[in-house]
Amino acid sequence: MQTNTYIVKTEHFEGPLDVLLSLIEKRKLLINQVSLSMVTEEFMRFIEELQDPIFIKEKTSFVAIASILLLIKARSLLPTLTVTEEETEDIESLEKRLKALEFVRGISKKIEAQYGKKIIYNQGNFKKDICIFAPSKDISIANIQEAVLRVLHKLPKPDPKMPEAKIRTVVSIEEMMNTLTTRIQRAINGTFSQFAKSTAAGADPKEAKQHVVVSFLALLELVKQNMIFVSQEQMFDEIDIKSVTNNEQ
Amino acid sequence: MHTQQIEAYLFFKGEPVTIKEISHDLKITKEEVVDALQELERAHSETKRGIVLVQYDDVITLGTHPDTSDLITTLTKEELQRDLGKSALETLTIILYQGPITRSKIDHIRGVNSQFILRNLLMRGLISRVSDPSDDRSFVYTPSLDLLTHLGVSKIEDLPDFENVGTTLKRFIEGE
Amino acid sequence: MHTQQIEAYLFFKGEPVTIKEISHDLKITKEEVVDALQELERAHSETKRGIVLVQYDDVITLGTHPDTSDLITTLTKEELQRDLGKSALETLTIILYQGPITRSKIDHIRGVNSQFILRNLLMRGLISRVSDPSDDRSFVYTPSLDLLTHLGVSKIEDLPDFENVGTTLKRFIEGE
Repeated sequence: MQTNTYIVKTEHFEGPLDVLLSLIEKRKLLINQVSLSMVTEEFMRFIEELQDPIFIKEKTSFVAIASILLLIKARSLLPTLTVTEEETEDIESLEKRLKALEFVRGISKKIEAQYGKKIIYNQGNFKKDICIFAPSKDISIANIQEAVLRVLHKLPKPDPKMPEAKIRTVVSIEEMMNTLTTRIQRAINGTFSQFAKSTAAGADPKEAKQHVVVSFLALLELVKQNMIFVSQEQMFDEIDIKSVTNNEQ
Repeated sequence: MHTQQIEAYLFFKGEPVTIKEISHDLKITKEEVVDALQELERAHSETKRGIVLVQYDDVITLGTHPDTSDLITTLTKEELQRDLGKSALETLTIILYQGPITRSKIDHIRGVNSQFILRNLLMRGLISRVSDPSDDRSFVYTPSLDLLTHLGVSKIEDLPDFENVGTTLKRFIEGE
Repeated sequence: MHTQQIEAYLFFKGEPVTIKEISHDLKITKEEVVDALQELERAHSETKRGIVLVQYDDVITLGTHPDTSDLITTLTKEELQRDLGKSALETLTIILYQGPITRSKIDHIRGVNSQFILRNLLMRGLISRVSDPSDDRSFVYTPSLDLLTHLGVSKIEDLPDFENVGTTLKRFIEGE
């Protein structure tokens, strides 16, 4: 029946916060900026795989969350990256919302455990003894006709508008990536074209930007973990990447 | 004791039951039923209750206290004369144009639960309820003949725009 | 006192009624209704009754005592849909502890559009939608009496840790 399709739609697809929370819970992490930056790549991969046309509209809200995540990650790796006040608010609000959702989930487990266990039942059958024909004054063809219009008017529209809760919406992944790339470049005062080119090779040009940013963030992660050594002779020179071998440590 | 169970049972049933039925459903002996009923009657008379046990021979039901009969008579009259109101009219309309129809389909079209409205429409004899031929655990609702007569339509197809409305609703239910 | 009349009235109605309706039909003030309901609740809890008063906000009905649930469940024909699913449970939890609440707040906590799940819960009669008192162009969602009865609580305060959870959630929603 039709109702089931509603359940499927909402059950299987519960939005970006749900996905993010599952990723954090899967790794048994606490909700904070560190854990958020850790699950960023996985989250980006999830968006890429989000192809079902039914969910295209939902994609906007995923992109909005993704842009906050990338910002958190970029900032943790590049302390020189400037973040606006509004962005700081977005980051804090995301953390708070995730904690709220996690809290609600915890309580909802208790509700689930209690649901249907000890039921208070309504009074059973309708009282048959007063079942006599008792039409009211407002039963008329004219009123029935009006009621028809109301019923038809109130049928749910198949294509509801998507209200986006407080987080500013970003038009597309590309746009978001463009902006972020510029900012990162400014922050490190350099370029990383070769690295970017090599990782983006063969990728759909539309997705190239995304690869660049994500790869670059991954690269920075490695630097932070002392896995590789990065040098740059001069401003705007190529970034030289060397792996740190064991015997050098 | 079984008084609590019996009171809940009678309340849920909402129609007269025999001692035999109670004994069967509660899985207790008839003597235990009789004892519990006496206990329940005592409890009802001790506290100033609005609900009392009504017994005739071995048939039992719950009813309103005789002291409240004036109130109940007035209410019954008022209830049957009162206008249906928008929600009930809409529900009635759906049953007119789509009956026989199950409650879940009505709920689906209206987007809200119609349990109590259906009860009210049934009580007023505007609709009737029969077992769903395709699933005898549930019911379907149809307009009563009295209702059609009252509306002055000799057959259901005479309702305004019957074809179109019917088709639109049907299409919605089937999820197109 | 009016407890007897009110109990008879609720029994006669057999469906949820508001304090306003009781006050109107019984021709007594709302304060008198509230007092009598408290008295009735006390009387029900003192004696081992099979019937309880279920209340949410200003809506009231009578139901069977939760302790008799096992017995009545064996008698009922309508199977309770037990599978609520994750999003339904989340949404219900928010509405239970924070209702009346607007859709946009629910959406904000869940991070997803709740339109479909709300419609589904409305259809199942687990929640109700009423006009927002602070803005009558929009709506707020509240738990229905059916939801409370399925959870076996006769009033919302009987939910697990009602006070604390409510306060914590409120802080989350309002962002401190």
